[in-house]
Parts: sequence; structure tokens; C-alpha cells
Amino acid sequence: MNRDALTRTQAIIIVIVVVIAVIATLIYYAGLFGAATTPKPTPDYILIGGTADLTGPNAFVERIFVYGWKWAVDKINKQGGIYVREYNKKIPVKLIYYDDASDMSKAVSNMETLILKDNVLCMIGKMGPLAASATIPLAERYRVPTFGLAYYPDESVIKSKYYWSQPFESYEQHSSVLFSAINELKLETNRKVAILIMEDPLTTKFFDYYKETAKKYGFNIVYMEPFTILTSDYTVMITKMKESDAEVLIFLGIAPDAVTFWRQCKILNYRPKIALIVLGARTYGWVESMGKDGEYVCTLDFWHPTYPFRVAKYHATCKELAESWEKDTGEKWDSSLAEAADSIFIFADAIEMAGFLDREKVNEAMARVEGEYLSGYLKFIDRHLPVPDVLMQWQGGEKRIVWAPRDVPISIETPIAFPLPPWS
Amino acid sequence: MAALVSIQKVSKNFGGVWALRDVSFDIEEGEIVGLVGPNGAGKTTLVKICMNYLKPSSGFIKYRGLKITGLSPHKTCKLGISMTNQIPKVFKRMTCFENVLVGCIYGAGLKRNEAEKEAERILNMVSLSQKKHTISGELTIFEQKLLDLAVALSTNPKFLMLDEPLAGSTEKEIVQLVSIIKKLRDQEITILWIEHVLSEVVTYSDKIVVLNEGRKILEGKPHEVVNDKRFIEAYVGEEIA
Amino acid sequence: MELAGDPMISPTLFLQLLFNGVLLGGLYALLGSGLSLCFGVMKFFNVLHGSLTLLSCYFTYSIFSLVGLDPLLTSLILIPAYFFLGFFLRRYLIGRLRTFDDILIVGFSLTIVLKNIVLFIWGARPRGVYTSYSMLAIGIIGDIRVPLIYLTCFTISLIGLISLHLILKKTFLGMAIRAVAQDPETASAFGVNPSLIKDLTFGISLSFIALSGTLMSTIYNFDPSLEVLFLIKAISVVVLGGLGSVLGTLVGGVVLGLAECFAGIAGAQYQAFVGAIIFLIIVLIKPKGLFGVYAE
Amino acid sequence: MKGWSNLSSNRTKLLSILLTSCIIVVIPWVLRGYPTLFLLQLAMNIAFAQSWNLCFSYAGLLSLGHALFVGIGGYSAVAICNGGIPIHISILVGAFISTFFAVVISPLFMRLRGVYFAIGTMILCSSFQYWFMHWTEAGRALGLRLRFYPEYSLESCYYFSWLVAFFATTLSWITVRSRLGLAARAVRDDVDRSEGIGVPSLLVRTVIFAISAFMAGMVGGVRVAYLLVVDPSVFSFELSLWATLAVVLGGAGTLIGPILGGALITLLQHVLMGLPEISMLITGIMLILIRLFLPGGLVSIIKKASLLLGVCRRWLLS
Repeated sequence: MNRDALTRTQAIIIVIVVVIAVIATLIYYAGLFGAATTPKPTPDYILIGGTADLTGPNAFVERIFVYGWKWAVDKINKQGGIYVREYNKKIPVKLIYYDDASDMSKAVSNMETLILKDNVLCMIGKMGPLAASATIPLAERYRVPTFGLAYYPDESVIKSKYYWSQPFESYEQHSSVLFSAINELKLETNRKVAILIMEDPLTTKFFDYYKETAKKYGFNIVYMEPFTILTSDYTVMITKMKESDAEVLIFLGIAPDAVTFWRQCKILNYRPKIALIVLGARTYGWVESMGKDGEYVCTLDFWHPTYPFRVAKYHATCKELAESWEKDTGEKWDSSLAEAADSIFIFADAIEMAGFLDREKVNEAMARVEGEYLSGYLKFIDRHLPVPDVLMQWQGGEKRIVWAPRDVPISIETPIAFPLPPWS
Repeated sequence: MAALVSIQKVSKNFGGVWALRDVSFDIEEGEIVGLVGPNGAGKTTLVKICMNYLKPSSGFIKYRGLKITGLSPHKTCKLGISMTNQIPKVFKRMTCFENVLVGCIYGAGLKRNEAEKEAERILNMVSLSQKKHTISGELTIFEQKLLDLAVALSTNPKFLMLDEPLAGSTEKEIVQLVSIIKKLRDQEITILWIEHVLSEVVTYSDKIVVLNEGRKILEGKPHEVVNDKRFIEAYVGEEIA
Repeated sequence: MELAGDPMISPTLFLQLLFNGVLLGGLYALLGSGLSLCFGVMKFFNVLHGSLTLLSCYFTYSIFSLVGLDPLLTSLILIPAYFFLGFFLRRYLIGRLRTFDDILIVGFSLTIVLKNIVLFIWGARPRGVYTSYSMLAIGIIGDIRVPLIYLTCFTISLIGLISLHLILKKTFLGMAIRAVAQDPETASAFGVNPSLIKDLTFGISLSFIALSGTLMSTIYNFDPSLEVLFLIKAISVVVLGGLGSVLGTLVGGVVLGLAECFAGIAGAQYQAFVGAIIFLIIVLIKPKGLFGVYAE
Repeated sequence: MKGWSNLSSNRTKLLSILLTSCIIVVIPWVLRGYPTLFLLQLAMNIAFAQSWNLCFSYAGLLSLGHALFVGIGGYSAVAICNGGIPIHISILVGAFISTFFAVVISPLFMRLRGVYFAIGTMILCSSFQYWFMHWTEAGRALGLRLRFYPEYSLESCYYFSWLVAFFATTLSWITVRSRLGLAARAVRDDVDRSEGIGVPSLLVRTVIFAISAFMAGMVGGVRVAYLLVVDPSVFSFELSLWATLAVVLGGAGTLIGPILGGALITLLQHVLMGLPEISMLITGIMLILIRLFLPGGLVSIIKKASLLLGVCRRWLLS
């Protein structure tokens, strides 16, 4: 033994000290968390937990989401909060949200922390593209009503008990808008369609849906390819589209890709009669990146500040939401705002209908929620809230509605510009 | 009896420049052979070829009658061949003891406890036992040199190549190193002693080989070599240049 | 997909791809040259490469949208600015890091910080620089059309690379850099201060980053998550072309550009993948052959 | 390790390990909920950091694509478990598959030295990410989901991950103290010299790499058991990066370093959760500051503390 070795007494002293320290810590934490798990007599807040990508690849969209949540929470709190029958009074809402950087393991960690540490009543989040796989089991396990994002219909959402999909498009309606618009507006094309779809968990199903809807509406898909996000050269694809003489173009991809693609279309002088760029041209970044060349490109969206819908109870209107966003950030409106605000309003209604701050009861009440929200008249179908897409077109640097399905009660003021004029 | 090491027509070409050209000589068991020559004569290249760090462009090396060229260095080492380096190469983030221990375990193939005893013995021999637990990167250059020698010895070599052990040492240090080399001779380790400085090599070696510009120009008893005209030319020529 | 049309490619498409590949390659070469210089001379693997390129894109964007200055002119401001940034960064931060651990941890931490600073200042929205000539194309030989912006970027890249080559070969500074790359100790014996040379080299390396960032911003949309992509592309170029020479970098860039363009024939989803595959093949076949230093 | 040797004798070392194990076993029963979650993540980080540490600190292999083995372990575990094999065995088999993979790529990758090895592994890992994104059998971008796993609970995952963390630490400890560890350190310091004294350097590095891959594979399996799903983002560069940061901040080249570093990283993530917009910014700045003002890693604090303890002890004895 070397001379530095501890004697038995010292070892015992150290062990005793450590044990005492550990026990003290245990008692402290047990007290802390024990207290947190027992329901308080009158809670100060109704806690809603959220997880969003604030620093990762989807940060752009999800930061808008967070703004929408906050805006809706503000609106509710301005009216004193949500009326809860259990306590016979209005209780304000508090939103706690964490950053997940679109990383699945972080999103799960965030949600579990929200449940276990913050003891939230319900959860909300876009959950990245992996809503279906990682977060549903979590919601089920802890029996927490959770509002995620999924195209209708998503099998795993339908099968779940606590997971609900936020207002979002349905695959079928989404993939049929352009075709039915062309048919209804009687636009002359050769009915040859070229489709490019990015590889992404949410969008892969579109291959099948586009095939189906094209057939149904009498279109002929002459070219269809998947591509990877951040592709730098589209020459082969564009040339093949040109060679197959497709007059209808559908491009489903995020902004950087859409911009690169559309620029190369011009360079290679490919001009379809009508072009639908689904995600990439949805935001106002499109005109900034494309200038005049982005004009007359169509895109899909399910909300517009001119929508006549409102949430009367909390005095929330579409116009107000868009204006508030534009004032606070200096950026143009985005439909994600409505999506996010609606989710909070729907939660609020479910909580009010439940009358108790109890996860089970709120979850039961969710199914009964129906009514007018910012993105329209919403009602759960198979745990989804499908909202209809309308066709919009970039005209004069603004996004204008040019066609809407019959069941969407909005007036269309702008006629569609067709066909696309030749490249300037 | 055949020579312990036999170097046969070894040539080495580095991108068009001949570092070695048809060098052949033998080393008998128990001998100390001095390998001398001016800078850039190809001495270190020859050692590296013996150790199989480098592949010769042509020719080969026999050890105890076996051709060893083409083996990997660690297999060469297992045969009983070892070397020291001109700039000491030790494992800088390990203690001196560990440095030597690696060689004892892997080079000499000893069991752990035997290896530890052997490592102690070797460190004692190079008088580094005081620094046993020092991280070797913190040693002085001379101590690193000693440690490098100890590491080379730890593999229990039969044939040891010393690459300029005395270069850059003070006189006192030279005395210490030479005494170690004498001890090695007493242990019947065959030594190939490469040196730029002559006096010690000439004193202690049994044979001297002179390289110049990649060619062997002389081989023979130390005193014959030193007085040879070609040898003087090679060295004097260098001094003039 | 079964609908992808016939797998044969027409001569027009082939030539078009060839043009695009080579032009894109020039830009990639410029992106890689900064890393190559840094790596070759300082033996320093600059993990900040991607973030700094991205930052340069954002600076170009801001100057363009606030002042309306042409992005190509912006580079004239950014190049000296980045040079000094690099000089001082190396002198006061990176040059002080001794161990490999330090460089690694500080480098990667800085990438995290830079990315979040970008997020903080510019937000997460994808940005793009749209100029009046962004989408012009010149038609040559039949249906083949060459984008003007690609051509401009390629020309500027080429000028940049040639001037780098000249700096390295003809000037005293270049000789000093090459000497330091080979053997810092010997260089210092000849009166060259290796530390200063390294500071300067890092500055030059960063000014090439500035230039490539500016050019990138005119072609692509960018958002804060693009830094890793830039870094990986630069690494691919460097490894493909080797550290040996400016010419090597150019070759590496062109190989990568061509590979990306032609991979589209096999299917669009392979494009991002192909650089990595080529990289791995080269690394596995010739691990040493492609890695030289600024020697000769 | 060194920091511990003068802190405690073998007996106290054993005692403290026993005590820690007891506390770890008891915690989910005493503190339900959040602390369990926190410690679960901590254990996973420790295990992965240990795996990386073994590679980097003891064999000089700077792998920036270590998530590769986590991914392979995870995907294999899911695939095997979905075939009807119990999860425990699946994780083990998955780990063996990633070991096997490490052995296969070793002869090619061990030729790369220093930074080249780092770049090579980094690019290999990202090509795997692309590959799995497009591999239909592996569920493309959606990844694979664990279909059959009835005994799932937070507690079981907690014990799983601590088991792996303990296993990784013990395995590292055994490896480092063995003759293999000695040889690996020699190879790390000087490949040529170690060859010259009889160390088969390629073999040594391959074995260390394989052991490290085994640990990482286990981490992958446990990760799947916890998340119930594995997708191509498991190969992301960030995952490898966190291991690097954890080890270097904790103190590379020690066994306690990765434990401290893993704890620090987990703590940072959880403490800064409340500032979602700037949490990563603060994390980055914190990492730089820690590095600049505590160059030896967190271990150096322990060393200082142990010195202090030594002084106290001497004072008590006199």
C-alpha cells in the first residue's frame, strides 16, 4: 500500500458524508418533484407545452409557428384566459416551448421533459417530419393529448388515441387542386404532366397520390422523379421534361431547391403553360429570390389574410394575425401562422368543453371540437383536421387566390393568368 | 558459419534519385560494425531498409540465412532486429517505464510480470530508473536518447542498429553512451553503428563500412580504412564543399 | 421511377451537362482553394470553412438588399475585410491553440456560435440575391445554353485561382508560404517568420472564402443550415484534387461539378451522394497519392 | 486513473463504485419522472463518449463519423427485433454487426492518418446517411420503427442505458489496463516506432476501433429501445460532434473525463432548454469559455480537488 492510501476510518467518514449528501439531495428533489406532480388547488396557469425547430433546417417555418402560438395565447389571455368549469373561472394560458432543431431524439426529449418536469396539460408541435414514428408512442404512453402535423390520412395518427393532427392538407385534395382547377377553368393544355418531388418523410406518399389523381382527372404523367434536398443541378430533369413536352409542371420542394430549379428552367428555356411550385413558392421569399421571373407561378396554400373567417370568442381575425406578424417581424404573412394559431384555439375550446384540467377529459373533448377557426370551418375527421387547399398565383409581387374548391366560401377576385408568358 | 546479417546488392531510388546503389556487405555475429560516411550518403536509408520501414528498389537482406526483406517491421523486430533513431523517437505521452514495457511485452514476447522486471533492468542499465514514472515527452533530449536506446533494447535484440547515437552529445554524455554500448557488446549483441563523427567508432568497432553518395566505397579493419585515400577524399571532399 | 423517360441522353444534353459541370466545377474549386491552402500550409483543418462561406453569403445579401450594391462589387469589400478577419483570427485565437484537441473543440464550438449568430441576425428564412442578370443565358451551338451567371462565376473563380497560383509561385510571399509549408524551422532560419506567414496565409485563405461565398450567393438560395454542405463540398474538392497545387484544386472542383451534373442521369436523388462516393473511392484506392503539400 | 490514484485506495474506489451503483439503481424508485429521464440521457451520452474516448485518446483515431456505428447498431437492432427476437439480444447482435463493420472497413481506413482519418470517417458517415435515406428496405427517410416491444417503460430504458454506460466504462477500463491498451497508446504516440518494437499496429488499431464500435453499437441499440424508431438522422454529424465535445471538455485520455463531459453536455442541454431561441448560441460560447479557462478539461478540477483533499488529510493525520 502506498502512503497516500486512506485509512479505514477515513474511508468510512467519506462514505458517510457522501451518503448524507445523496440522501439530502434525494429528499430535496423528491420534495420538489413530488410537489409538482400533485395537482394544485387553483392553478395559476394552464400549461401548454411545445417543441419546435428554432435553430435547425426547418427553423424558418417553425419560428413562424411559434409566433402563431404566442399570438393565439395572447389573444386568449386578453379575454382573461380559458373558462374552466372545475374552478368556475377563467384561467390564463402559459406556453412553454423548447428547441428541437428538427432532431427526432431532441424532440422526444423535449416532449418527455415537458410532461415529466413541466407537467403540461397538453402538447403541441410540428414534431419535425417524424411525427408519426417517434412522438405518437410518447403521447400514448403518458396519455397526453398532443397536437402534431400530418397529411390526411396518416394511418398511425388514426390508430392513436392521444395524438391529433393540426389543421393541415390532405394528400388527395392537395394533389388534385391543380388538375381540378385546370378542368374547371377550362385551361387549354396537352394534359401532359411533369412532376418532381423531394425526398422527405412527409412527401414520399405524393408519388402514389399524384398518379391516382392524374388518372382521375384525365391527365397523363409523362415524367416523375424524386430528388434530394439541396440538389445543385437540374439540367437532366429539365431537359427530360422539355423532351417529353410536358405543359403542366408540378414541383414539390423547399425554397432553396425551388429557386435553383426555376432559375435553371429559365436558363434552359423550359416554359410550361402552367407551373405549380408547391412548397418553395409558398413564401414571400420567392419574389425576393426570383424577381419578375417568379411571376405567374402558381402555388398551393390553405389560408390567406383575406379569408373571412374569425374566432369570435377571442376576437381573432385573419387580417389581424397577418398584420400583427408583419408589424412585429417586418416579414410578409405566411399560412403557417393560421395553422399554429388555430391549434391553440382548438386546444382552448377542447379545454373549455372538458371543463376540467385533466388530460383524459381534454382528450375526449378534442373529438367533439368543431366550429369556425381562422383557416375555415374545422371538424376532426379520423383525428385529422383537413383544410382545403386553394390555388394561388404570384401576380404583381403578391400571392393571390385564383381558384378555390366549391366548398370553400371565399370570393375570387383575380382571374388566373394563363398560359405563362414566354421568359422575358 | 554464415554471417548474421547479409546485405545483398541493395538499391533504393527516391523519385529518380539513387539514395543507395548496389550496397553489399556482411555482418558477423558478435561484431560491432561501423557504418560511416558524409551526410546524405544513405546511411539512415540503409537502416530503414534493414528494419523494413522502406522497401528497397532492388536487392535484399538476409538475416541468419533467411530473406527478411518484405516482412512488416513488427515481424522483423520479432526476429531480433532493432534500431535507435537519430532524432529520438519515444512514445511521448507515456511514462518511461511504459515505453520500455511495450517493447518487453510485444517485442520480446514476455509475460506481464516478467516484462516489468525486464523493463526495470533495462531502465537501470541506461540509468533512467530515477525517471521511471516521468512522462517521456518531458525528458531532456539526451534522456530521450537514452530512452530510445532502452526502447530498442527492450525487444531483446540480437542485432541492433544505432543511428548516430553520439551526434549532438556533450563529452560527458558520449562517455556514458559509449559505456552502454560496451555493455551491449559484452551481452553479445551484434551492432551496426552508424556515425558521422569518427573517433569512437574507429576505437570500438571490429569493421568499418564507408558509404558515399549511396555507394559502398570501402570495407575493412578500422585502421586500414581510416588511412585509405578514398576515405579521406570522401570526407575531405565534403568539408571543402 | 418507371416514368423517368428513356435512359439514353441526347448529344445536346450531354454537352449541356458538360458545360454546366465544368462551370460549376470552377466555383467549387474556388470554394476548395481556401481550405486547400490552409490545410497545405498550416496543417490546420479549418472546420470554420463552411460557416465563414455562409457568413459571406449573408453579408453579400445584406449589402445587396440595403445598399443595392452589385454582389460582384461587394466581393471587393468582403475580400479585404475577410483577409483582416483571418489575419487577426489566426493571430489572436487560432494561433494560440496548441494542441489538436483545442483546435477541434474551439473550431467546432465556433461553428455552432457562428451559425446561431447568423440565425440571430438574419433569421432562418432562406435568402437569395437576385440581380438583373441572374437568369440570363447565352445560347451557343444549337440548344445548348450557358447561364451568364455561371460563366461570370467561373471566370472570376478562374481569375482567383490563377492569381493564387501566381502569388504562390512568383512573389516573395508565395515563396515564403511554400517554405513554411515544407519546413517551418528551416524557413525561420532564413529570416522568414513562420507565425506571420501563417497569419497571412490564413488571411488569404479567408479572402478566397469571401469570394466564393459571394459568388455562391448569386447562384443559390441559402439558409443557416447550409454550412455543413459547404464544408463537405470543400473537403471533397480538396481531397479529389489533392493539396499539391492550385491546378489540382481546379481539377478536383471540375470533377465534383461534372459528377454532380452527370449523376442526374442515374436519377436526381443520387446527385448529392455522388461526391461522397467519388471521395471514398479515391481515399480508399490512393490514400497517400492525392495528399501532397505545397512543395516543389 | 491518475486523478483517482491519490484520491482513494482500491477499497474506497470499490466502495464508491458500489455506492454509485446503488444510487443509480434506486433513483427511478425514489425520484419518478424527470430525474430518471435526465439520468437516462446522461447515461447514453456517457456511453457514447466512452466509446469515442477509447478510439481517440487511447489509439489516436480521431473519428468524426462515430455516429456511423450508432446508426448501424440501431438499424440492425430494429431489424432483428422486428424479426421476433427479444430486444436485449437484438441490441447485442446489433452491436456485433457494427463491430464486424468496423473490422471490415479498418484495413482501408487505418491507412489514413490524423485529420485524413477524421475526414474519411466523416464523409463515410454522411454517405451512409444518404444511402439510408434512399434505401427502401430501411424505410427511406422515415426510418424503421420498433414494432414489437411490449415491456417498454422509461425505467427499463433507464436501466438499459446505465447498464451500457457501466459496460462501456468497464470495457474501456479493462482495455486500457491490458497489454492491448499499452500497445494502443504506443501506436497513438508513434506508429512507426511501435511497429519497430514489435507492435502489430494495424491489428491493435483495428481491435480498439472494433471495441469502440461495439460500444457505439450498443448505444445505438439502447437509443432505439428508448426512441422506438431509428431514422437516417442518426448518422448526423451533430451526434458525432457531441461525443467529441463531451470527451474533450471532460478530459480526454482519462476514464472519468467522458463521464464528466457527458454529464456536462446533458446538463447544458437541459439547463438551457428554457431559452430555446439562443440555447445553442450560449452552448457554443460556454464550450469555448470552458476550453479556454479550463484547458485540462473538467478532470483537472478533480485533480485539484484531490490535491486539496490530500492536504486536508495530511493535516488531519498530523
